[in-house]
Parts: sequence; structure tokens; C-alpha cells
Amino acid sequence: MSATNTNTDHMRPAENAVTAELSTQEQARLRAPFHRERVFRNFSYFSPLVILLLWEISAQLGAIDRRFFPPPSAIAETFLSMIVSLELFRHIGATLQRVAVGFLMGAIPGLFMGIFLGLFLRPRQIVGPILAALYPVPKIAILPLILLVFGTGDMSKYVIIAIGVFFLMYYNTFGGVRQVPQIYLDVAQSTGANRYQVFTQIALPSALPQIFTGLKLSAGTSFIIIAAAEFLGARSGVGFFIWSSWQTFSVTRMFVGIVTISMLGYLTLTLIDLIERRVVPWARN
Amino acid sequence: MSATNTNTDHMRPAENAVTAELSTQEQARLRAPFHRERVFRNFSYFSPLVILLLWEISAQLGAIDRRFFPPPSAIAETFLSMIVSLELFRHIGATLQRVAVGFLMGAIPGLFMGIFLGLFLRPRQIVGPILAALYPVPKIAILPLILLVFGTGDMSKYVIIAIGVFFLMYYNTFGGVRQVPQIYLDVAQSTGANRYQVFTQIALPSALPQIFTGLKLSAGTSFIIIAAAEFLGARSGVGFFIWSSWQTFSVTRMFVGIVTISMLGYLTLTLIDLIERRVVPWARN
Amino acid sequence: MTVTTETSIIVEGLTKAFYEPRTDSETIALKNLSFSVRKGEFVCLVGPSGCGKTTALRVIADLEQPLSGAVQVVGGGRPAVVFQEQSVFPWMSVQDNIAFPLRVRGMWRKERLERTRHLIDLVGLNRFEKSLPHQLSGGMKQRVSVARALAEDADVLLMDEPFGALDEQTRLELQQELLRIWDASGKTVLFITHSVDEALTLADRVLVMSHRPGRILADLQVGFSRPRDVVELRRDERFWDLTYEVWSLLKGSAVGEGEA
Amino acid sequence: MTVTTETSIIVEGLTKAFYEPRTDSETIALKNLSFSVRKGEFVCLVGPSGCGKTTALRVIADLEQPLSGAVQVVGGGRPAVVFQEQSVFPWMSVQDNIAFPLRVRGMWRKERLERTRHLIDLVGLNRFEKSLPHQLSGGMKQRVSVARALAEDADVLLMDEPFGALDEQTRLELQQELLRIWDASGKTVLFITHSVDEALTLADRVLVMSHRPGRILADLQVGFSRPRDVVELRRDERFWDLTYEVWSLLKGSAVGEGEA
Amino acid sequence: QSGPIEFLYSPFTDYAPFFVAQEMGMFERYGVDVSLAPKTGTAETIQLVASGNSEGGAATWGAGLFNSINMGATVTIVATMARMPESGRSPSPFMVSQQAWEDGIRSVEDLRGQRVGIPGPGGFGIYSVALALETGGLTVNDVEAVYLPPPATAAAFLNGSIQAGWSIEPFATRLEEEGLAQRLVEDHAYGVELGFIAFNTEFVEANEDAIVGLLAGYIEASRLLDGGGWDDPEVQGIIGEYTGMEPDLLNNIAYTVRPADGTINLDSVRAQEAFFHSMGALEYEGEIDISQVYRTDLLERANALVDSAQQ
Ligand SMILES: Nc1ncnc2c1ncn2[C@@H]1O[C@H](COP(=O)(O)OP(=O)(O)OP(=O)(O)O)[C@@H](O)[C@H]1O
Ligand SMILES: Nc1ncnc2c1ncn2[C@@H]1O[C@H](COP(=O)(O)OP(=O)(O)OP(=O)(O)O)[C@@H](O)[C@H]1O
Ligand SMILES: [Mg+2]
Ligand SMILES: [Mg+2]
Repeated sequence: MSATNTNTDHMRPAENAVTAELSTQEQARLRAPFHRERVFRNFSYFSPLVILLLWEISAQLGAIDRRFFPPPSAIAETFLSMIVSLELFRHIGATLQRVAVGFLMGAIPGLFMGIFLGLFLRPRQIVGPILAALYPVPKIAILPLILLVFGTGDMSKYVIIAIGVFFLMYYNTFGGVRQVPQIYLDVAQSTGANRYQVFTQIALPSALPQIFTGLKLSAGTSFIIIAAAEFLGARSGVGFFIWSSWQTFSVTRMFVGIVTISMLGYLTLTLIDLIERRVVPWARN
Repeated sequence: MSATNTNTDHMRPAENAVTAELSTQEQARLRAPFHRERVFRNFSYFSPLVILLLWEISAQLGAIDRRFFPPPSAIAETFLSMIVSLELFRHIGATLQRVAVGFLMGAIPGLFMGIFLGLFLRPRQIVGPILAALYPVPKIAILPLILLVFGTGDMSKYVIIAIGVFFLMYYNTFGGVRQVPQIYLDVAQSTGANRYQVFTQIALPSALPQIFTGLKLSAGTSFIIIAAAEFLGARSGVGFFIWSSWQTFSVTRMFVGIVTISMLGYLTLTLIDLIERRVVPWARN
Repeated sequence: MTVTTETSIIVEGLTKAFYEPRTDSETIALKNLSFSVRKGEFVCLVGPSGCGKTTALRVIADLEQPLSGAVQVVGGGRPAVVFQEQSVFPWMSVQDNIAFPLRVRGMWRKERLERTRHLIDLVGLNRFEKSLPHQLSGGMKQRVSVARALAEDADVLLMDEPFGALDEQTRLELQQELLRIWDASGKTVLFITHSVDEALTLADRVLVMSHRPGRILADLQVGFSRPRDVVELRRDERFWDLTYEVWSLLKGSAVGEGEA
Repeated sequence: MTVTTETSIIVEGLTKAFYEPRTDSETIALKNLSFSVRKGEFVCLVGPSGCGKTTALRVIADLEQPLSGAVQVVGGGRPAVVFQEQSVFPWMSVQDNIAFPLRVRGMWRKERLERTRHLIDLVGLNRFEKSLPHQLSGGMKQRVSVARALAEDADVLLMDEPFGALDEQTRLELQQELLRIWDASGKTVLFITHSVDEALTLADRVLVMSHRPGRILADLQVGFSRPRDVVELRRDERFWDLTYEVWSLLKGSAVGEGEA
Repeated sequence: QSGPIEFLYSPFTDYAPFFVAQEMGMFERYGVDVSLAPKTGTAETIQLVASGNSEGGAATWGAGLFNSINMGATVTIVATMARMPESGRSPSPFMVSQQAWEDGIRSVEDLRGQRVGIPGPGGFGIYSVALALETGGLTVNDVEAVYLPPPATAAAFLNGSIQAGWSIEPFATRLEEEGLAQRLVEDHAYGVELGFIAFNTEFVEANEDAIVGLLAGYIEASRLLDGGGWDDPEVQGIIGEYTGMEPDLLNNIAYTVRPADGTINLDSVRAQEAFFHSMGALEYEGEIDISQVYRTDLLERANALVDSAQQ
């Protein structure tokens, strides 16, 4: 019924408690998982090499037909010779430039439309179904129409990418904004935030994790689309390179193109992942 | 310093309070917004008709080239005659069957992979980069390989759709699971839930809103992809129909195909929206 | 005390119900609720869990529309609100969260951080200015919300169980600070609490609500002189009389939701 | 009281810190914390906001790993936990939330709903069995969490401010129910609260923690006979002595995080 | 061989004999069970056939075929698929856009430095365009090649992205009807070999009789078509089914043809190989040994079979 076991040092001055420090071992143990994680993560970026390894082995063992699936070593050889001759760089440059422009042209409107329709009921009810009706329009089927409007030059390629990216960004941003907890919007409203502020201060950051999903999907899809778009009216670009190699049945060269474009896509996805880690530090893990 | 204004009826028996009822007007006012909403929503499903209207007007006014953009009225005429001749139904049936099978073949693994990698660190770090490297592989470029492995029949079309759907579902489910609030996982862990239960009881329902985003993206994309897949090596399906119309420059027929496939996609998206409304009742609005 | 005769908050015949379209059923949260708060007054609202306190506050804050009846906040400006729920933005640091209302007003970052520095002191989060909310304890997050509402410097302060998750010591300190600010600024405060002690310590008037649907059971004047000493207060016979009165009101009314 | 001499929870030299890789900085939440709880004992943990109470509970519940030191929950089964945070699953109805632990054990829906019906009564949510959490008030959600933890029927119950958001009446009722269940079942309870009143009403022993990094400042035996009457208790001189003791311990320790 | 022979085709009128032989029971009559499988390009056909995933198929000549034979694709070529007619309207005219025509481009010479639509870098399209340009003394390098398939060509004619381009029936006729383009050269590709029929080499060796039967059905259908069968509504219905073309489009357009015996004009093939060499599209030097993959005996047996049946 009274103190039986009062800790003797409970009257120590408070400062003492705050200056309490971890032992060196504890310090090390505290940091160890993070260091281990970092090391593991850095290694894990290279896990896709496993695919190449399996492929090489299968090709060497004759499990797959080398005429149609040349082993990565053969692809690498051609790859290197094309690097040396700088031939590949021209194509990479053209593709990257088209992807970058098209990506931005689609992602920015998609982002805004997603936030806008996510926040406001009436626009959502009117514009939402229109977008849902436009989304499944087969892009490859309207390609000639896009060429008609935008010409056979790079603009039509930007537009094709932009269309694909727009919908991915729109739906993901929209979904993210629809999931913004009501309480955050209430806080904003109670402080008198205007629509623009709700847009930028609440909806955007709160939807960021899902926006990043959208960015990753868009980036991957951009490279898929550009490969298809460069089949048309282009004289450069990795997609053109793949297609023309295939037309002339140069299988190894075709694979050089496929691997190149996949690597570009992978690097972009990894970059977005890294950015996400910085920009969304409050997310789990 | 003491009660000054005690409400006289504070000693009313408690039952009285519970049986307190709203007046008829209040009842009506309470329900009115929901009825209004329902009416508005039902109308809003038809807002895509606005596109057709604008298009018709532009075509009639000669603002757009009718050789490439025949007015919707002309398209509707051809459409009706094809409905009457049952020609369209054969194509629609083939397309829907391919989309349904391919969609399921991609969505189910994508969902599982997303939950799995979302929950578990090590698999995520190893398999995640492999998927990120495979995602941007240009599908159109590896079509020949898919044909080689899966033959020229419908299986290769299922696979093409499944690949596209897989990544959309995977990334969205993954993103959703990564956003599951830690507290829910803690609750599950503290009750001794096993991995399977965490999977089905926590991660899946908590990620549902984002999974639905994935489903909508996948559904839309399935129709885009099938149109492309039926361009190559098919003799039925709406995609084949569009493509062969293009080959003969039968623009009106081609638009019948495009509108048909878009409508199928739109109906699917709307259906998913309705399901979402039922399955995710806890979401905002 | 700077209570005047001007009215600041008027709630008149407020009825609020929630409709559930899935089951076509309704929950009546408030039925014909009426009360008013004078300018500069400190009013506490107590009542059983689920009786509609939060709902009333949300209607006053213009976050929900009344089904019938009227609510008016007299005079300029919107009220500042401390929410019952966890409402700290996870993507903003402690200092940015607290300074958020100033950001809404378009103030520069430097200025708004300067202006809110004393609030960080006030809620005892000095070493945590730059921390993100997931690095804080439950009570620390609640303190951020309180500081954020104070940063608004609004004439009317609506607080929904703001000190609920705080230890008594921190709670007492913040109560004293709140009273000091209130006294110095002449703010009107409507304060929801589930602690009768707290209500009697803080309020000029205590409104006791019935269980759902909430009505005002009693409107009790709390006449203790200010500044009030928490310990002194408990020595006062009137404190226990009032406590007893509130408790018996609540007891007569608060039964488990379903038992009525 | 069924307190035995067997130990149920042992915390030995527990140190727990959080590392922030972005800034390469650490927050020491607990430093060398030691205490133990006997089987069947009801122990309350009080301490200033942010002192590490929740952290200690999470380590005991095996949701976090200690940096150094050891924690052991003796005997079968994992502890049931009531979390401080809002932890009700938004996608499950009230009854499904409460019955969730039984679902985890693979019980059929019909049986688990039957078995948890009395818990819904207990927390007074009878008309809300089928409601979803977003239709509940703050206090009602908290009651769902409490009922869920009770549904587990574990030997050890870890409760983190479970009655924080409840009005006094509901709180008193639930306190009495908890004591009744504890008394009948011989459960071990570790109960975090910020209310000294509550601690003294419920506990066999009160552990008072220092401010961060948390250590045990005092381990106070609460010797009142049971069952305890809340009103009677407050008439007891020893109640006020203990209250005073805890308060002065907290006062000596609890200062705003940054003022130390 | 169990089950039907999977035979690859593309949905164009050039492949009409296969559709007709299949639907009118000619394959069946010669005792072969064929299933027609649609595909897209030469490269896929070679890949699928050489790998044994399909037994055989028809495809067009081009750099893809030459390169694949060079790298040892295990295919055996047995007959022609189609060739350009020797005279008259071309099934694949070289066209100039209406706009360019009005701007004064009236001859091939005027196209120097202009943009010309070509379906791709490795096939019949570019060869045909090269032949058309040659009639005006130009080469492909004298113009700016823009790679576009037919549907996109229409759009490109209208918006001025190209001044001239390759085309094919019935697309060409439709372009004229819509006032988008005009025929500029018709006679450039007379007699050029368009495509071939090939089978997996192993399959050929093991199933000679089946291939003879298939070729016999093909020859009979070809003779039917080239002997005026195009106007038969039943035939038009069949072709419409496989190509997605409306039957009335099939009237009044020019078609590719086949010699009555289905033999390949190797000179034309050699000329094409030389052309792709000059374009740098081939991965080897000199000429490949076509005789190594070209077998004529099966075609001779098939012709005999058909001749005896038709007597
Ligand atoms: N969005 C909603 N939909 C349906 N019912 C609701 C909603 N919000 C509140 N309610 C109901 O209204 C009633 C009053 O809720 P309110 O949140 O105002 O209670 P409260 O007095 O604040 O309770 P507490 O002290 O537990 O926070 C409750 O019965 C609750 O179930
Ligand atoms: N995930 C985390 N990352 C970094 N710091 C953390 C984390 N969780 C807790 N802390 C820090 O640990 C300390 C103790 O937190 P804890 O939640 O245990 O406090 P508490 O005693 O439960 O406080 P309260 O009564 O306010 O809930 C706090 O200073 C907090 O900032
Ligand atoms: Mg409330
Ligand atoms: Mg805590």
C-alpha cells in the first residue's frame, strides 16, 4: 500500500536521464540492420542478372534454340561492338528523348486530372465516365488517326506515349486522392485552406504513395509503347532498331535492342524507386 | 456556480430519447441527397455520349475530315446493319472470351505476387528488381517469341493480355499492401494470425481500394492489348475486324470496331466501379 | 474572465442524423439541440460516449450540414478546431504541422516557423521540431494538434477531447497554458471532454448532454474564481457538489448504447 | 485477487532506441528498464507522455525487438493487446472486428459471433453490431478494441490507455467489468494509463516511469481491498497519499520533452 | 503426322488459293488435313516453321528469308506463293498523293529529295518502291524513306507527311476513290516473285505425300482463281471471311497471280537478293545457295496429280 521498491535514483536530476547514452555495442546493434539492409539492397538491384544467367545456361545446354534465343554472351558481344561503333547511342538518345517528352506530356495532365476529379464530386461524375470510355479505345487502331493529326514526326510519338501515360497516372492519382483520409481534408477546410491549397498541401502529398505507383507503371509502359511507336515512321530509336532487325531476321541484333530498352526501363524504374524512398519517408519501412 | 438552466426534460426516461424520431420532412431531407445522387449518377453514365455529339457536330460542320472521321450517325448505321447481320457478334464473342481468359490469367498471379512481395521483405528485394526488369520489355518485340512458345492459337493471345495485366495488378496491389497501416499488421500479429491469415484478412481487404484501381487499369488495358494482339495472327475478334477494315481503308467499318471495343471496355470499367462501390463501402463517399 | 453579453456560438434546434443507403436506415445523432456560448466564454461539453458531441462540434465548425435547426458562429473568422481523431499530417514535420494554418494564410516559411516556435515550447516538443509524426508517441501527436489549433489564433476555439491521451502532468500544464491564452486573448472556447474534473477546472459553464440522440440535460454555471488552483479546487465543497450533479445526470442518461 | 508468486512478465534491463537513417540520429526510448509482473497481478504503468510506455508494451507483445536486455512472457500463449492508436479494421463490422481473434483461431463465423455477443453487450454497442467503424464515434471505436482484446481470452492482457477516450460513466462501467473479468479469470494485466485515479482504482501495483528514456521511478503497492468502490476509495486517506506520491514523482520527472 | 498440318498464312488476297482450297474441299480431296493459322510477317513464319512449331506456311521474299537461310534455318521451299502479273493494272501500284500531284509532282523524277512511304526495310515493299523509282532513274537513297504500313499511308498522304508511297490492293483503289492519291507507276514490278511456300525440312522428309497433296490442292485452287474464279460469289465469300474484306471490294481490283504449275522464277529471287545486298540488309557476302533449300520434285508430283484429276 505504499512504495516498496522506489528506485533509488528517481531523484536524479532530469538532465542526467536525457544525456543517457547507448553503449558502443548498442550503437552498433542499432545501426547494423540498416547497414545490412543497405548492402542487401544494393546487391538486390542486380538480381535481374539471374534471368540472364539462366538464359545463358539454357542456351549453352541447348535447352533452347540458339537460332531464336541467342545466348546473352552472344548478345553482349554484338552489344559491345555496337557500343564501340556508337551505333547504339544514336538510337538510345532518340528513344530517351521521345520517352521523356511523351512521359511528361501525359503524366502532368494525368496527375492534375486525378487530383481534380478525386476531390470534386460533380466534375468526377461528368468527366469520369468520359475518361473511362476513352481509356479502352485501342491505341494501335487509332494510330493512323494520330499520324493524321500530328504528322509522322516525333510529335505523334510523344502523343502516343502521353496517352498511355495519362490514363495510368490519372487512375492512380485519382485512387490515391479518393483514399485521402477525410480527417485531413477536414483539417484543411477548418483552417480555411482554399482549393488550390487543398490540392497541393493535402491531396498531393497524401496520394504520393499511389502517385509513385502510377509513375512506375507509366515509366515501364512508356518504354513498351515507344518500342511499338518507333515501328512507325521512325528512322532511329531502339524500337526502330528492334523492328528493322527483326524484319531482316537479325535475331541477335534484335535481342540487343530488346535488352537495351528493357535496361533503360529498369534503370528508370529503379530511379523512381530511389526518389520515392526520399520523397515518401513516412511510408512503412 | 450551480445549475441555472437545467433542461426540463432531462429526466425523461431514456427510451423516449431512443424512440425520438425524425419528422417526415426531415426524413425526406435526409434521404434527398442520396436520391438526387443516384439520379445524377445514373445520368452520368451517359456522359460519354457528349464526345459522340461533339464529333457528330464537327463532322456535320465539316470541321473534321469525314474520310477519316465519319460522323457517328454513319457509324451507327453501319453498326446496326452489322448487328442485324450478326457479323459483329462473332467478333465480339471471340474478343470477350480472349479478354476474359487473359485477364484472369494475369490478374490472379499479379494480385498474389503483389500481396506476397508487399508483405515480405526478402522476396521483395530479390524478386522485385526482376519484375522491374521484365516489366519494360517491349511486348510487341517479343511477340514472335510468345508465338514460338505458345503457338499461333488463342493461347498466345491470352498470354499477351496476361502479361500486360499482371504488371498492372502486381504494382497496384503491391502499392496497396505497402500502404497497409502498420497498426493493422500489429493487431494481426498480436492475435497470432498466420501468414495466410494476414494475407487474406488484412493485406487483401486493406489494399482493396488500390486493387480496384489495378483492376480498372487492367480491364481497360486488356481491351487495348487484345485489339493489338488480334491485329497479328487472328481471323476473328473485334481487333481483327478493325485491322482488316484499315487494310481496305473502310473507315466507317473500322470505327464500328473501335467504338465496339471501347464500349466493351467502358462497360467493363463501369461494372468494376459498381462492384467497388459494394465491396469497399468503408471508403470515402 | 472577459465574458461579455455578446453571443459567439448559437445552436438552435439542431437535429443531425446519418443515413445509411445500404440498409436504408438512419442514426439520429442530435435531436433538437439548443445552446449558445457567449463571446469570451469557456464552455465545456460533457456527455456519454456516442451521444453526439463530436457531431455537434463538426456542425459548428461547418464540416457537416444540419438536418434541421440552425448554427451560427457570430463575428469574423472561422473557428480553430482540435479534432478527437489523430489528425496530424504524416508527411509534414512537427513544426510544419503546427505552422500549417499560417501556411494556408500565405505566410512565408521563415516567418511562420518563427511565429510558431513558442507553441512548440508550449507543448514541450522542442527536440522534435523536425520529427515526422510516425516518430512520435500518441500523446505527442495530440500535442501537435493542440499547437496547430493555437497557431490559427482564431476567436473561437473548438476542442474535441484535446488532452485525452496526455498524462496528468502534461495535461495540467497544457490546461494552465490554455487558460492563460484564453484569459489573455478573450477567445471563446467550446471544449469537449469526458473528464468532469477537467470540465470543472476549465469551464465557466458545463453543458451536460443526454445519451444519443444528444440533447442538453443541464447547463451548469461553474462559479469558481480564476485563476483556479487544481489542488485548491478539490478542497472546495462546491466542486464535489457539482461533480456529484454532473455524475448523477450522466448516470441517469448514460447507458450502453443498446440497453435503452 | 489471485496473485501468486509465479512471475508472468519479466522485463530485464530493457533498452530500446529508434534509429533514423536519414539524419543518422537516434532516439532512446527506454534505457535499462526492469520490472516484473506476477501471474494474476494487475499492474498499472503511468508516466509522462513520450516516456516509452507504449514502446515497452510493444516489446512485451513481441511487436518490437529489444536493443539490449530481455523480455519474457512466462507460460503459454501470447498476450492480448489493446492498442493506444485507433486499431479497428475499417473493412469489418463491429461484430467481425470483435470476433477477429476467434477467426484467427479458425472458429466458424456462427460460433464466434455467438461467443462474442456478450462482449458487444459489455461495451454497450448492441445496436451497432453490423455498423462499420466509420459510423462510430471515437469512444465507440475504442470500446470495440477493448472487446476484441477480451475476445482473445489470453492469460496476459496488455492494455495501452484503453479507456482514454471514454466518458467517465462508460469508463467506470468498463473498469468494473474489467476487474470482474480479471478477478474471475486470474488473468495478468499490464495496463497503461495517464490517469492516476484510474491506476489507483484498478491496480495491485503502480509502476511510475521517468520521462524519456523511461526507467521505473517507483513501484508502488496499492493495498486497497477489493472489490473497490470508486466513491469509497476517494474517501480513503491512503488514496490521496498515494495520489500525492505519484504526482510528485511525475512532477519531478515530467517536463516538456525539450525543457530537460 | 497425327492431326492436321498447321499452315501459316496472312489475311491478304495473295493467299486466296489456300482459303479456297481449304473451304472448297480441295485439300480434303487430295487427302490432306490442313489447319490454316494466321500470322503476320515473314520472320515469324520462318521462325515458327524452322523451329517445328508449325509445319509450313507461305510468306514473302525479303531480307528476312535470305538471312534466315544463311543462318541455317531448317526450311524447305517448295513452290511460289504469288507473283506480280506481267501486264495490266498492278496489284501494288506506286502512288503519289493528291496534294503532291496538285503541287506539281507528276513524275518519278520530281520525287528526288521528297518523302516516300515504305512499309518496312526488309520486304517486297521497299523492293517494289526501288523498282518504281528506277523507272525515273532514282534510287531509294535519292528520296527520304518513311516507314509506314498502308493504313498510316492514307493519313500521311492527307497531311502531307509523304508525297508518294507504296500501296497495295484494295487499299490503292480506295485511296483513289477517296481522292487521297493517284497511281504514279504501274509497270515497275511486272513478274516479280512475291512469295513462297515453305515447310519444316524434317517434316518434308517424313511426309512427302502429305505435302504433295497440299500442293495439289493449292494448284487446283490457283488454277480456279486465275481462270476467272475471282468473280464467283462463293469464292468472294470465302476470301471475305479470311481477309475481313467486303465482297464488293473484291471486284474491280487487280490481283497477284501464279503460274499454272506453281514454279518459282529464280531469276527474280536472285534480283531481289542483289537488291537487299545493295541495301546492306544482308548479313552475308555473295549469293546463298537456294538450291540447298529449294525442292522442285514435290511440286512436279503435285502437278501430275492435279493434271490427272482434272482430265
Ligand atoms: N459518419 C457517420 N455515419 C453514421 N453514423 C455516425 C457517423 N458519425 C457519427 N455517427 C453516429 O452518431 C452518433 C454520435 O457520434 P459522435 O461522434 O458525435 O459521438 P461523441 O459524442 O463524439 O462520442 P465519443 O465521446 O465516443 O467521441 C454515434 O452513435 C455514431 O454512431
Ligand atoms: N517509430 C519510432 N521512430 C522513432 N521514434 C519513436 C518511434 N516510436 C516512438 N518513438 C519515440 O520513443 C519515445 C517513446 O514513445 P512511446 O510511444 O513509447 O511513448 P509513450 O510513453 O507511449 O507516450 P504517450 O503517453 O504519449 O503515448 C518518444 O519520444 C517517441 O518520439
Ligand atoms: Mg467524439
Ligand atoms: Mg503511448
